[in-house]
Amino acid sequence: MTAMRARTARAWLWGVAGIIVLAILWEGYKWLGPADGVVIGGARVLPRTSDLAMPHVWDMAGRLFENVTRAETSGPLWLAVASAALVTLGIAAVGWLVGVVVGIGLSLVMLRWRIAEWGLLPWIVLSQTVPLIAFAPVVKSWGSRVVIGSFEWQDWMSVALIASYLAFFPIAIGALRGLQSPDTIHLELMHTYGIGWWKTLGRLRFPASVPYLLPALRLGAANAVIGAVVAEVSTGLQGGIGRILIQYAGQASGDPAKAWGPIFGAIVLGLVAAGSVALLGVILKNYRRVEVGT
Amino acid sequence: DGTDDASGGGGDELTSVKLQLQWLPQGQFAGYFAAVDQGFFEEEGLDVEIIPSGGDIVPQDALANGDVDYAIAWVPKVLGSIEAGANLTNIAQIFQRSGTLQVSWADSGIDSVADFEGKKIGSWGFGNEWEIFAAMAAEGLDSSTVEIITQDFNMNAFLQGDIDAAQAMTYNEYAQLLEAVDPDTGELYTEDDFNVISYQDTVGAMLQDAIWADTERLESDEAYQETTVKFLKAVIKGWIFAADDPQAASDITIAAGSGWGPSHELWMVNETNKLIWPAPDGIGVIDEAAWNQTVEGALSAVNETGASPITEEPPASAWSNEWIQKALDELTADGVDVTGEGFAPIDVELVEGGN
Amino acid sequence: MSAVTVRARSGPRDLRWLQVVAPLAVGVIVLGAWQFLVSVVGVSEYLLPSPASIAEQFVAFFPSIVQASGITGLNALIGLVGGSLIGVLLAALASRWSPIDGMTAPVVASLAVIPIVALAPVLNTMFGADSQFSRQFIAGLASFVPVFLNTLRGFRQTRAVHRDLMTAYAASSGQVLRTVTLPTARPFIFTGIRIASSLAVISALVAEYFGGPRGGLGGLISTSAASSAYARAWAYVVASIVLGLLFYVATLALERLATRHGSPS
Amino acid sequence: MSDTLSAPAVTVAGVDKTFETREGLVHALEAIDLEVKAGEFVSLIGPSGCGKSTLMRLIADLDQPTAGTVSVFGKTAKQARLDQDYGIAFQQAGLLPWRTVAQNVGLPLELHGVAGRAARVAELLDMVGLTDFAGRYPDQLSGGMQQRVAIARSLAEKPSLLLMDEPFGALDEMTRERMQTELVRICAETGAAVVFVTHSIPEAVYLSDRVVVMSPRPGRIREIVPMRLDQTQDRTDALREDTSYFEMITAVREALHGGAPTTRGVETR
Amino acid sequence: MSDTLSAPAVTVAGVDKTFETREGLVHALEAIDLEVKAGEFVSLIGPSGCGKSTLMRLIADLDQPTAGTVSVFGKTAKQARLDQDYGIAFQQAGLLPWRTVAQNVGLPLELHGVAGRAARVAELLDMVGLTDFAGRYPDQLSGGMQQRVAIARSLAEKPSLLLMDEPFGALDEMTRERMQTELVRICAETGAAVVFVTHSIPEAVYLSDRVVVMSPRPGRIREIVPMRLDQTQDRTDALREDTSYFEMITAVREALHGGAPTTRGVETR
Ligand SMILES: Nc1ncnc2c1ncn2[C@@H]1O[C@H](COP(=O)(O)OP(=O)(O)OP(=O)(O)O)[C@@H](O)[C@H]1O
Ligand SMILES: Nc1ncnc2c1ncn2[C@@H]1O[C@H](COP(=O)(O)OP(=O)(O)OP(=O)(O)O)[C@@H](O)[C@H]1O
Ligand SMILES: Cc1ncc(C[n+]2csc(CCO)c2C)c(N)n1
Ligand SMILES: [Mg+2]
Ligand SMILES: [Mg+2]
Repeated sequence: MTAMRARTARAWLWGVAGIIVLAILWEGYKWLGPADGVVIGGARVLPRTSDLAMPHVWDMAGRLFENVTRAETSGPLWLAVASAALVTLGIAAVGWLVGVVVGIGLSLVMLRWRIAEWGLLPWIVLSQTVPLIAFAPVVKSWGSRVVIGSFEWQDWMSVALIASYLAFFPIAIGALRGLQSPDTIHLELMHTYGIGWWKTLGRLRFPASVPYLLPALRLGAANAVIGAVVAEVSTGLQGGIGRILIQYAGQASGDPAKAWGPIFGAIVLGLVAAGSVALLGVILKNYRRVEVGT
Repeated sequence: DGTDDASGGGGDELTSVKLQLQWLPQGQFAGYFAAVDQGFFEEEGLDVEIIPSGGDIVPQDALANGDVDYAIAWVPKVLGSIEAGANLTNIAQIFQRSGTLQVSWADSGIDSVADFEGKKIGSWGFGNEWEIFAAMAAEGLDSSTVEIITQDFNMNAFLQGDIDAAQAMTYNEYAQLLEAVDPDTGELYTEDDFNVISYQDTVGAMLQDAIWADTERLESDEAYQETTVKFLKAVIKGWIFAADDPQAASDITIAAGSGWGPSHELWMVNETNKLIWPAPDGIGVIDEAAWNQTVEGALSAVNETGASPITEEPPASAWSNEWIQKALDELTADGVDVTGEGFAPIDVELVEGGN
Repeated sequence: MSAVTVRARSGPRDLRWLQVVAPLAVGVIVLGAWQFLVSVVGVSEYLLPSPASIAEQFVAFFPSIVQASGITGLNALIGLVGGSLIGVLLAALASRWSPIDGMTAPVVASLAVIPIVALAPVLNTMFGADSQFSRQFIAGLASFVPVFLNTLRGFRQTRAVHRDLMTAYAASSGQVLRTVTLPTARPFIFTGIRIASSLAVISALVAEYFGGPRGGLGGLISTSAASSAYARAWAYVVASIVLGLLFYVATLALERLATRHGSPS
Repeated sequence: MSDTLSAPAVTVAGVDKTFETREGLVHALEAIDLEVKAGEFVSLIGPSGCGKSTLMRLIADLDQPTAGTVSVFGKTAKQARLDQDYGIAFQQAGLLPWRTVAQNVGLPLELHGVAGRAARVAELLDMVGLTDFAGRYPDQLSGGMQQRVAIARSLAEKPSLLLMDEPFGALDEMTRERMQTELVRICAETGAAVVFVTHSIPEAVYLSDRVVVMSPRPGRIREIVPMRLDQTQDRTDALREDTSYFEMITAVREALHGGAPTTRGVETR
Repeated sequence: MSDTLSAPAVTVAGVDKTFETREGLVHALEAIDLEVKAGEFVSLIGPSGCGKSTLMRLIADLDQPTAGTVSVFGKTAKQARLDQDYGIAFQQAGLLPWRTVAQNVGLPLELHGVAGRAARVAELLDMVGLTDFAGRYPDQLSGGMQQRVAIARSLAEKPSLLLMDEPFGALDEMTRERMQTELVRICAETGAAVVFVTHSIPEAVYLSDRVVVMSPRPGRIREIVPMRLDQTQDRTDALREDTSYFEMITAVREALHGGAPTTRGVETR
């Protein structure tokens, strides 16, 4: 137990060291590198070192604690980034949930009928080669047409839908692999017990899929965040991190460090999303045991 | 969406109206935000929701698809959409002048469009490039004679020399340059550091921010017609407010969600006012000559893939002064000055980063 | 990002034709329904261009599509190759020295969750908006993550019996790398590259939305959409799907080649 | 179930089994006739690929014969499966890793909604000597223990027939001997018939009433060697050093090697 | 290498081995003394976990003893490894799946830059009867064939010492018997000493000059049983049905079970 804690501590220490090394590399290169970067054969393979291109690490960090603008109404930058990240997190979570339902649903259909697997799987793979940024406005436009009773489609739902489009893919693939993972011996055992497809699903296939499903869900969460941010930028949804990302990018000429705030925010947001799914793994730890070969 | 609600409007009930902007909330749209904030729309019985757009939302398409009731968009872009099948009408030409500049370094020798040849010319794309091609066409240059570089959201590409002449709006990107620090001096850049070519001074100049409405509904939907006039009246009042008190208008847009700093915002409102006022025929009235110049420019502009925004004259329904005139008449009757005769821009001092 | 292997279970011989026909049938049904929506139900072409008009635009703009695919495809390819090389190299170092493993972990985890849209503007400033490099760099970043993670996993798959054998042979570390470690990792490396392939294309394309030289598929999609030429925009989208698929199939073929005799005995 | 006990546990009559593979037809079993009496212990032995597993799978209704019939306690194999007339164990224990030992043993009872589950599980764990390990997970057990859990599971519903496909194949010799002794005891206690697949001649000899020796391609029954070890005789460990035991081993070896005894072997006997 | 042949192949003197694990120290081997003469065939037998593999790994210098010394042909184990004095084979064949049979057999020759590789590989493949399979990949071979490739590989450099850790553990009884016969033949041809780890008493008896019986936790040598089977006597298949063979089996069994012969066993002998 203590050995394990020591290992976790060491992992964290090295991780922090990695970030420090990155910062040192950044500053070191900025200090030593040519102002116009390193150009080899017409391509600038190492970046420019101007303050505009590479703000100092301390400027980027310090900017987080200054106010967003001079206006009295504005608070510190980190607060603006954090609250925007929370909005995006909420949308991404909805997108992730939809992705989970759709992904697992698809995997069940493909599991049940092999012809469905043959028919759908290539398209599911193909779906991820579609540049969805090109679709965001279309989704928003179609969404705005959806009115069912008192339910009216909101713009954030378009963003969540796009997030789910990125999230469902690893989940569908991972779930399918996991559901197909039980050994023949286990499947045949269930057969000898004379129980049907659904009961086998519940008692065998779902529990057995956990080790595959967890990384897929984590990947799905990271994808949902990425999708949400892209869709926010594309549809111009207010309030989220995508919005301040373009907003501050627009102010980067006069305030270069400011543009990095939402970038750090997006990273933390992605890590938080992926990390919270990893917590699921703790709850389901008994389902991650593997049988040692006899 | 607004389609059904726009026909309400009787009694105390407000008619809901959706207005699609062409970018994030900012001083460029101060008049509309002011009209909301000051209750001008409400006075007209309207409940207006302003919908900002992001990178890829095409405002005129949101309108053509029926997502919104009115949209703000540049004329040459909408002409393309009309040719592609959208049925839209320009009901008010809010910006009388083009605010587009092409900025180069003072020592670059790029003083006119004719000097573009062989240079790296910046543009945002998204249909913002037609003025460049139209102006070049007038100088006998085609798009293959320059290298077009897509600009992103800031002026860094220009500041670092990736672009020889960058596209800039008087009210936004030009200010971004003046808010940036010159690494050589440690001070902000000044206007003397740059050469500025204004498209307003070229035959490439095209009409920009206009209010667009759905042509069919304008023709057949009486409630929409009524709403349109009311809407325009409130908008005019909003822009008059912005002209009278740019500082207040600037504060309003910031409160409405603009992310710019106060000095940049005030600059933007002030420069926007200059594009609108004075308006001798009344704010929003479409000048036929300017319209024709825009159409001609759009017909002559050819981009690097060989595409033009339009290949034939737009239909007559593409613009109409009928509604703005009604609005102007009603306001004039109430004693409102809609020409901005006494308009005087203020002086705005920009600070670093626009803060 | 873990390896996502997509390999259909192969069925008995007499059903194999179904494996080809089934996805085609799904495609035809979807396209048919789409065309039906537009031409019979009457959804406006403005809102949803029909497959027929997209095909028509595809043909009409074919030369420009090929040229644009060439630009975006080259960016993606350079990014994919560069990102994969660095990914494999860094994974080799990380598998060898655990401090490097520990230090790269947070950086790679961050790269795995960062949206391209967030990085594109600053990369343009850093590397210059007048060259394709920042797009290649973005495609490289996107490729790097799955290649690195899979390769690292591959380097850890070396079987104890093989390691013991090499010790018994008193083999040098170079020999061990060449004869055991690399061949064991090879299928994992190629799986990483396959996953990276379509990511590289999408990333290179999306990066075009954020400035730089024109002419690529991403720029043309946005330009066409901005001028309401939706059928043309879709034609470019189709081209980008084909390009992504091309990358995927090419790397899949590579992977199949690499794993032909990779199954452990 | 008790009314079926008068019928033979297993009757295999004229069974053929062919598999279609990419390389063509594989004739796995040909003209198999076999009867296993209630309570009888029958081992199947033969070289790899001779169809032992296939034959067992036909009895378990995990596969269907191409020709011929398989009946279990006078019913079709399928009916017997649905009636849970048999318990089954494989070479791999095949425990569900996310279930504790007790939950694994109780699985068939749970699936069939049998009442009094806890008591039965306790009884079974006691029988295989794993009472102290009820709450452990499979990965916390040694291979031998896992196999015992699997055997307890196969006995959960008191089947009158046990099907076992090399259940001790992965165990080391000493554990294996212990498990064999235990199996003999359990069979005696429950009176179940057993069809037992193995590669080990000593194992087959030690356990069985009859040893079915098979030959490969196509799988046929070459000889059925009745064990002269008296059924009533205690199968203690001492038996393993008994002369009659070695004689039986030699008999099975010779049957396996094609019936022709090697000269010297006969000589020295 | 030939000059070392006069020295014992392996000398293990006072060897202890402990492992540090999360749960604490594991005492794997204690006070092991063992000498294997050149050309001698010695088997290690004992229950799972008694340290057979550990002992073999110490001899191969794949691990180092906590106390005591291991020497091979009079050198340190490490020097012997660097000199390639031994060949080694494991329970898993451990072939490289991406290399053909010939490439796998030639691997040690290739690594050590031995000349005349092709001829030696051909010779080796001929010795294990796999000439026709030279171009195949491991996944196209049966388990028995794979093991034969591994054995050919371990013989590639004509070692004077062969270390084999349950090389036939995964094979079925018949293949196993065939492989044993082959190994006897190969050893006779090459004159190599062999340290052979196995679980199977008959296998140990059939192959060995001496059988080292070990007891677990901590692993100790309980007894070294010399095989009375005459060394010069042909180890043909007939031996397997010989009375002396069964006697030796019983002797090893009893050593394994703690030395106390079961009453009946003694009686009938
Ligand atoms: N599902 C199947 N498809 C095709 N061929 C099969 C199938 N199952 C078994 N066979 C073939 O049938 C033959 C008999 O196989 P089976 O598994 O019954 O042998 P076995 O006696 O159990 O062998 P082992 O001792 O190795 O377990 C073999 O040739 C095998 O390849
Ligand atoms: N690397 C190691 N780290 C910790 N403990 C080990 C290690 N290797 C072996 N052991 C322990 O040492 C003891 C002896 O193991 P070893 O593998 O030598 O036994 P064995 O006789 O070969 O068993 P088997 O017959 O199962 O192969 C066991 O208790 C084992 O758990
Ligand atoms: C991605 C993107 N970048 C720039 C513009 C151009 N643009 C449209 S309105 C306006 C004025 C004030 O910013 C500007 C610059 C765009 N439409 N989309
Ligand atoms: Mg079998
Ligand atoms: Mg061992």
